[in-house]
Amino acid sequence: MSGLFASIIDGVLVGSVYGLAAMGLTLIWGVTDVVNLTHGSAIVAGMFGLYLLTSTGVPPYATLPLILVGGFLVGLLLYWICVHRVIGRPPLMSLLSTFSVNLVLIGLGTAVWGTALFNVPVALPSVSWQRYTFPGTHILAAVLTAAIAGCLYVFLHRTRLGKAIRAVANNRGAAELVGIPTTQVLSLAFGLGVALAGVSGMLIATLFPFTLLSGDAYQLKSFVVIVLGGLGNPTGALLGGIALGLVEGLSTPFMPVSWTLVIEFVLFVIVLIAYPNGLLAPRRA
Amino acid sequence: MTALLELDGLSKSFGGVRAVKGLSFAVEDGEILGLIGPNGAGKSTLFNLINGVFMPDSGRLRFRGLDITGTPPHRVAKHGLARTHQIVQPLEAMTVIENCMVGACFGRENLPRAQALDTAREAAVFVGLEDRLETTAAHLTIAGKKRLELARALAAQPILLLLDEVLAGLNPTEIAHMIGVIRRLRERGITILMIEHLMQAIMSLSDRIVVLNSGQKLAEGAPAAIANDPAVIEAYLGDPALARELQQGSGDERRAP
Amino acid sequence: MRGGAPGGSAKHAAIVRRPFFWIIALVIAAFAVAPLLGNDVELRESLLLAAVYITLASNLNIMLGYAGYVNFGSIVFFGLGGYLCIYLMGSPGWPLVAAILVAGAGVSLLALLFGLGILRLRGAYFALGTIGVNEAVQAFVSNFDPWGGSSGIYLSTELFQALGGPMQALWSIYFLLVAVMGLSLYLSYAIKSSKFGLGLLAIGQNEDAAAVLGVPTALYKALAYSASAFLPAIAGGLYFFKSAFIQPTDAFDLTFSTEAIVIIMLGGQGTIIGPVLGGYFYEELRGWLLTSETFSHFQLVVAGVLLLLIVLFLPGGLMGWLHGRWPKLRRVLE
Amino acid sequence: MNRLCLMAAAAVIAAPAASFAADNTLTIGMTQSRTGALNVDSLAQQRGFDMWRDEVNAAGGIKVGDKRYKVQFALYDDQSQGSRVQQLYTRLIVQDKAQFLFSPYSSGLTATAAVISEQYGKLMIITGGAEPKTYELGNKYLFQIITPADHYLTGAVEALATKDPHAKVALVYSDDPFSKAVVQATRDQAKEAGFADVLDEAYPPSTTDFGPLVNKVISSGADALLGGGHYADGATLARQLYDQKANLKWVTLLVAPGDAKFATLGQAALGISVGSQWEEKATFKPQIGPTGAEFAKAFKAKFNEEADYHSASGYAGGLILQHAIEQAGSLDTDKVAAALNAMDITTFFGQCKFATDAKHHGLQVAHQMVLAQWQMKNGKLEREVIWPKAAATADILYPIR
Repeated sequence: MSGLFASIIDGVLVGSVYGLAAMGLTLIWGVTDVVNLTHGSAIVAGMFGLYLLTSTGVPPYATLPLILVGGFLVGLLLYWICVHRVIGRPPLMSLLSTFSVNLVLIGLGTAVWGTALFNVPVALPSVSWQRYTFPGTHILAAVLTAAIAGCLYVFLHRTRLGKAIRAVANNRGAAELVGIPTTQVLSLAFGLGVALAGVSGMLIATLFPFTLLSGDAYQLKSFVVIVLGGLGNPTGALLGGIALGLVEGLSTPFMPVSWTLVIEFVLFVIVLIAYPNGLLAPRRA
Repeated sequence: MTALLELDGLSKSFGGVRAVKGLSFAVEDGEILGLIGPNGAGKSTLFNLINGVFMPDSGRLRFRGLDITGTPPHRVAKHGLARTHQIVQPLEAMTVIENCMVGACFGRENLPRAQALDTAREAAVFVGLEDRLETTAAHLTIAGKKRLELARALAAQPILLLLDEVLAGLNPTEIAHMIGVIRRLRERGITILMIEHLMQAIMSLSDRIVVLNSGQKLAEGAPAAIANDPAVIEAYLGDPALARELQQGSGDERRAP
Repeated sequence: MRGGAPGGSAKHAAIVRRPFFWIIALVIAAFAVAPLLGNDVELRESLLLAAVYITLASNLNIMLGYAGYVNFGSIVFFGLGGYLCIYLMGSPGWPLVAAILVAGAGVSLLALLFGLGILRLRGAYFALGTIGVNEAVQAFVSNFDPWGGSSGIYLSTELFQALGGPMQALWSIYFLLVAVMGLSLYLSYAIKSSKFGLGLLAIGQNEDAAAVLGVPTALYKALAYSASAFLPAIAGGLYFFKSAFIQPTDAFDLTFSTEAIVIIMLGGQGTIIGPVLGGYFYEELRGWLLTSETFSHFQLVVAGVLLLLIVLFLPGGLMGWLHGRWPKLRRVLE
Repeated sequence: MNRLCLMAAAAVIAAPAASFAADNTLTIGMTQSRTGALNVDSLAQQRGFDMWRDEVNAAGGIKVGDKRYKVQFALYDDQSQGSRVQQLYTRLIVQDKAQFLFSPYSSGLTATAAVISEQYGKLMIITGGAEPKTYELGNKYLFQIITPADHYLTGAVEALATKDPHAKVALVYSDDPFSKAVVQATRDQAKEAGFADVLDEAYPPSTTDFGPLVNKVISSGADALLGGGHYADGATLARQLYDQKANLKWVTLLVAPGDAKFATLGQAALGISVGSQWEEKATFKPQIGPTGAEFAKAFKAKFNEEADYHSASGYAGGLILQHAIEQAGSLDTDKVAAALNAMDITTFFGQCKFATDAKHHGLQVAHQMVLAQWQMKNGKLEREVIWPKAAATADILYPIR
């Protein structure tokens, strides 16, 4: 019984980080209508950002703001390279343009680093309960995720810029009519989405070792998360992430773990078909 | 005359907003029935209910005595009911003739593809698109797209045609041409239910008029009677220009462009 | 407004009279004969992969190019077909032809069931749904013990004896795959010139308008999805029979279906000859990149840059470019 | 950036090298996973091949009768994907006229390549595919240099039995063909040793978070964990076992701890053991070729990296093929195959002998794996051989926590 409880807590902690990873993807989708297939690479870039910065002596958590800013700039660049020209075109175009840039990024990364293993040890005190232990890195990652999600919420709902982003997400044409510079807003949202992915990668890298190809698994998980939380809904993504963490945490004690993936993806397809706005959104007529 | 289409207590709400409330009227065989009313009166919603895009919350729809309530649009089309859209919906990458062939293939006659070509060409010629047959729909002018909407509906060889503001956005010459087309349609025996904001045109074309206001039927009758109905004028007072047009339209039929 | 019947029957005469029918026949003949000249097995292996790519792309094109639905997980048909075929040939010991036919029919049926569910989704939602189906099936098969779970199924190489020994078997498999490719092209062509195809194209342009015009959209989409599963499933059976080995990570590898999409883009969406050009050039390009000492380390980068340039500057693909350059070609090359 | 420069240099050197294919040249074909998930191990294996080739050529080539043949490689990138392997091996055989083949890295790719080599009747030396199933399909020309999968954890079971004959064991392994084949054998070996099997779990290879699974291990009350899979998963599992203080007395994982980079896990690596095909510190008396120490030194000098067992198996594969060709005195496939079938020899890599019965032809039956454990030596993590006793360089560290 206590094992189940421990799994639930662990699921929530790690799930919130999945949620952060998905937040960037869903923000970009909601605002620009682009499914960003460079998402996995952005997460890996955050991981390598942590590795490279800490190896020059920067304390692990001090890399967060650096990666946030760096990710934002990279995101802006990506927007102008592969997204701007396909805005408003059929979904296939943006899927392929971001996919091709992802190929380039992975290709360059393989040439430079190979697919070897990297590990960034982070020493933090952990919390123990009965026989189970919750590492400090997991707890801090969840706390930071909650803080970032909170900031994002405030930014989107309380600031002029955030409101402009939401207006463009709701109706690009109308936003343009009332004088919102949509192109700037689109590129900004893309940059922000990539920055969030980078930060999530950085946090994940404090928890687990990684390779250049780790991004694929997290990108796939992000898809599941945003479907659970509602497409285009950043706050929903956090809850979706926690939901996914709970699925993993709750199923493990009761069944072979190899079935977890089956459950995840069957759930994914069912939710996508039955609740396209996410489990949490009110069902509209 | 027998009722071709009967609406019986039709209602539809969207998230608490009642767009159509208990609406009943009938379209008689062979007539042109005009449907007017201020913006937001529920006219286009009504069209979407009739051809099955929306499912009514309550009420029945009968077409040639057959209950078609809740029938999906593609089956409604097979019964001989075709429509045009207020905002044109051309199949952009396809040519004019191909657009019309879709109408011919999947409309009332359900023609095989090989036979649909001639029907399609005839429909396109009928609306005056004869020198645009191989043009892709995306490259047509707005007037051309309006004609295409009509041609595509015609190619389905409908019994009842729903026209949703086919005159909106056209210049006077184009309007005159389109009115000619509609008149000739009626001569062919096609029954027409049309929404139109251009009062002079609808007053002159229609045999009867139904006025909608906030989803309910406000009045029904001959154009002249409608134009002088105090309740109708009252409803249009929110839009004085329209109200003026309403009166002028019925006053002198020849002034219709 | 009655249609003129006389003109119609002439049109109906036969697809065989049209020049395009013979262009397809020429493509198939070229594939079949080229490696025979000089007994060039290296060319055969390269063309074999091209034929698989063309089969996948051509069938995917029915959903993607005609109906406008981006099926990102189309590889699930190929993988399931492979599994069904290998399984039937293994312990029950079915002959190859029976196994591939049952695999094709079975997967088509399954696609119809999947399709009724996920075809309610549109645009990027549908694309995600197809990825989800592929991943769910892969995860399930990895746990499905009758199919060897994650270890997959190995076929005894002795099975090649039935086709006249290993060397002869490779030729037989090749010709069968070329036939499957040919059937795919004719299927694409037949659908495109049929009423069904007209309906699909209408759906691809504007699904709501198509429904109002009388196109039974749900049925047509499900049929197209199911039809586009049949030949890829057979190709999967042949392909994995050739490997004599199947495991979930190979069978449901998303990169394969992404490659099929890239090929369609390269050749031109919605065209029939597009997947042929795309598949051939893609295979040549990839083959060259992989075997080039200088580029093989950077082949992902080269492939990515090329694809990006095509998407951004040549969205109609090779066929779009050709049609734009010589508009008269439109009548001959579809 | 180093790698980039290296590759550019390699490209420049390789281009002219390929062009002077004289009569007295022997071509060996293979694919390498230059891109994709298998990149690291495949590169290590390739370096073993390359080093063997360079040394042979420096010594004048392989002696066949009274002629000497220089060795040249035909080499392509398989992208770590099965879909291209058959095409590329066909190309190697047909276009590049490769006389002999080396296997790609990994069991899956090897199984796919083996179909082609058999169909064309080419001899393939397998250094990177441990899964035994491939050899049960009636082949004639496959020869496996490394110990097959069923013995990867044998040493771990034996070593553990000396410390705790009634250990409660958790089998936690990746759900892939290789790891499953390993654990299938381990399950029986553990039972025979008298261990209690308290948990038996296959996790998906793409697993990113082992938290719930580690909790399940803790709940099971296991003393020891045997299993793992490949790189990322094995390293993550090791780190989470440490982070979540699973307090296991014994952990043996496949593959991952065999890599020098495993030491970057720091404290989490301490005490973790790995079934290894070869360790620098293991001392075999070679009948042919260099000693282990000589090999390791030369490797370090050439590539500026420590040799791991993938590199060693690659090099050993070359040595064994060379020896067989010299014994046969011919380049004829059947004659060389006969020499290999009759071979029983020890190199720096260990003993080598192949099964010759039709049902398991080519399976390695003599090579012994060693068990290596990460131990602290003078404040530095080092991999020590702890089993078998005869080859041990250090005592077994038990319990590890």
